[in-house]
Amino acid sequence: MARILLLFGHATHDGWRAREGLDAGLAALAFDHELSLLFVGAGVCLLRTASQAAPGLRDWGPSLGALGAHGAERVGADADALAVHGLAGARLRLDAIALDAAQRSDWIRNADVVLPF
Amino acid sequence: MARILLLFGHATHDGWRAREGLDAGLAALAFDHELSLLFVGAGVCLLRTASQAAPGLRDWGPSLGALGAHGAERVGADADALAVHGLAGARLRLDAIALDAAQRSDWIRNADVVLPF
Amino acid sequence: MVISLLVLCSPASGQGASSALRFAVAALAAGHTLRQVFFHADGVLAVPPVDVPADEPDLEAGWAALAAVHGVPLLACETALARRGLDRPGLATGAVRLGTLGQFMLAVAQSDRVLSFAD
Amino acid sequence: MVISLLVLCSPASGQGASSALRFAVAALAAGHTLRQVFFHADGVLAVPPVDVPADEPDLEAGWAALAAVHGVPLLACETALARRGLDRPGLATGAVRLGTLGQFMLAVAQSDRVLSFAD
Amino acid sequence: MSSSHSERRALHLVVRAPWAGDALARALLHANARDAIVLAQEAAAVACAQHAADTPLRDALAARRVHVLVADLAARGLGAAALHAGCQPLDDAAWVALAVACDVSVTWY
Amino acid sequence: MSSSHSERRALHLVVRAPWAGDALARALLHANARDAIVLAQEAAAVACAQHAADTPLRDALAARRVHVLVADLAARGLGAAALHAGCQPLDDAAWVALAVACDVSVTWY
Repeated sequence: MARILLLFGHATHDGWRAREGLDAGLAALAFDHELSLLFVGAGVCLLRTASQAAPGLRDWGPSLGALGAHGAERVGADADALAVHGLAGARLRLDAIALDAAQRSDWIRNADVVLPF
Repeated sequence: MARILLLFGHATHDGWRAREGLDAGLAALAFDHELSLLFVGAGVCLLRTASQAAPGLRDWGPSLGALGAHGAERVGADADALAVHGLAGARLRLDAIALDAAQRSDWIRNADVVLPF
Repeated sequence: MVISLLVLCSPASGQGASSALRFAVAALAAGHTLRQVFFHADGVLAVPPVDVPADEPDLEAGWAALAAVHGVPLLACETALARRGLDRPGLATGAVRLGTLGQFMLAVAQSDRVLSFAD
Repeated sequence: MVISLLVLCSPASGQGASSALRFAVAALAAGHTLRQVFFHADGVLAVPPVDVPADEPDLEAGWAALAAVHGVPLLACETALARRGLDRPGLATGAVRLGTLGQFMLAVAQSDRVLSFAD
Repeated sequence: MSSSHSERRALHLVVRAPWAGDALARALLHANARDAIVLAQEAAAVACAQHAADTPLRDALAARRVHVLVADLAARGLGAAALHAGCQPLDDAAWVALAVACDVSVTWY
Repeated sequence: MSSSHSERRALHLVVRAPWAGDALARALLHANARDAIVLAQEAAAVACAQHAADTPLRDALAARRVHVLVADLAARGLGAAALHAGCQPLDDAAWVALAVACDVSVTWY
């Protein structure tokens, strides 16, 4: 059993990248790994609630919620990026803890495996 | 017959992007279009001469020379980027005219078609 | 006006491929003529038909409708496909046909505007 | 140590895929064990075998040698392949076999280090 | 290829945001005051008021004609977000009209 | 998963240069003084003396352990280029050893 950190660093409509990170997260839970999610930089856009499906790109945001509900240990978000992307204090798709750089750095260092999406 | 500008904006080993821009240039010449090449930003790295093939990636730079020799009207390079990438005054794979921003802007505006690679 | 489009990115990598479809639909709606849509580089990933789950947007169906209703030629660069190991029989069975950069350059000669899509 | 690799990028997009091969070769040379190399997302573009011109580096041959000589399992995510319309018979005939994220997670459980490659 | 040499206008389509590359900076560098800059796909987010604080866009807006695709804002949940004063929202029909009105289009990514 | 909590070290693999995204900036933000930063693929060019002038690397070099893959420099014709003083060249064997010595690796792209 490993401590896996899913690191989302790219915004929603960057193709299927986030969707395929989600698939990895669900597989990790299915194999009893301890899973944490961390949204950094533009990745915080994935936590925006109001987005609907782009006319050509499915909005997979809602299924992100499934990952949170299904047992991810911890969900963290880049506090500075939340501000830059106008999400500071906004309701997010998942209850994410706002983390400063030092805290995020510790989350990464204390994981056994970091999977970047 | 159109005035086509091939705009190379990404560095050499960015996969096959530059190689496939080259293919487009050769096709343009074969169909009697008037072809110019413009290297901007990291694209100027394509003009570096000393690179050998990355251990897994073919260095297609030499075949760039073919395009120049085969009849591209004009070859221009981003003077500022040449400096940033340590190529100011260096011998380049093609005889490229160093252009400032205003000149590059005119090259783009006076093309009929700009193909970005 | 006569317009041709060049698609340089895969449906998987971002919104570039779907933006091209959106532009194409809007251009036709405005009465312009689409001379050709050419898929080059990673854009050739539009060729293999994908059975898309119901709630996912189906780009391929969009292009297929364009070809069927407006007769827009949809061509993918054979060399780029081969370079990716995708020049297999049975792969190019969707709306996008195999073509060459030469055909694209012919369309360019006959177009008033050429737009590129990437991401 | 036991090491597993995750490849997230296509051979077409940059140097990430070839860097993964280089790391794998160096790790084996240093006496480490490669538990699995898993191709996910655009990394699945490593699956279709490509007939590479002589003067082009042949990534696929590199992976094939690794699998043959060291018995390293090379797996590509079936779901990611299907999403790209690449889950066709005859496509997965090269060194990289079809696999699931579950198999990757099993390898993760049995590995001391897991490295990801992208570009 | 109608207009005379000097009055030609270019459309600069920007599809990557500053955190994903220098496409916007290069578009601003190569566009003159009459050219059109269109923020699309990921770059659309930059048109929102709260975004431009740290990007070069804020000053450019005054000196350039900047547009943003409404559909790409909506797709990112930014349909209702306040835009920079100088930023013109475009629906797809207006995007086509602009591309036709400009003599040439260049895509920065 | 050997070392105790506080002494853990992370390897930050950076594969995009500043002109192609904020990967380097994010790596620097998330690395502490004991972590290792490895510049690879396109990012290798940033290790060359003449490059770092405008990137955050110059100051970071003093405060962080920065390495660069020699093979990726050579592939770009930079094999002989002068590196920043603080920047350690790594061959592939050394890269593997570093990845094994660090407790976890993260790739920024």
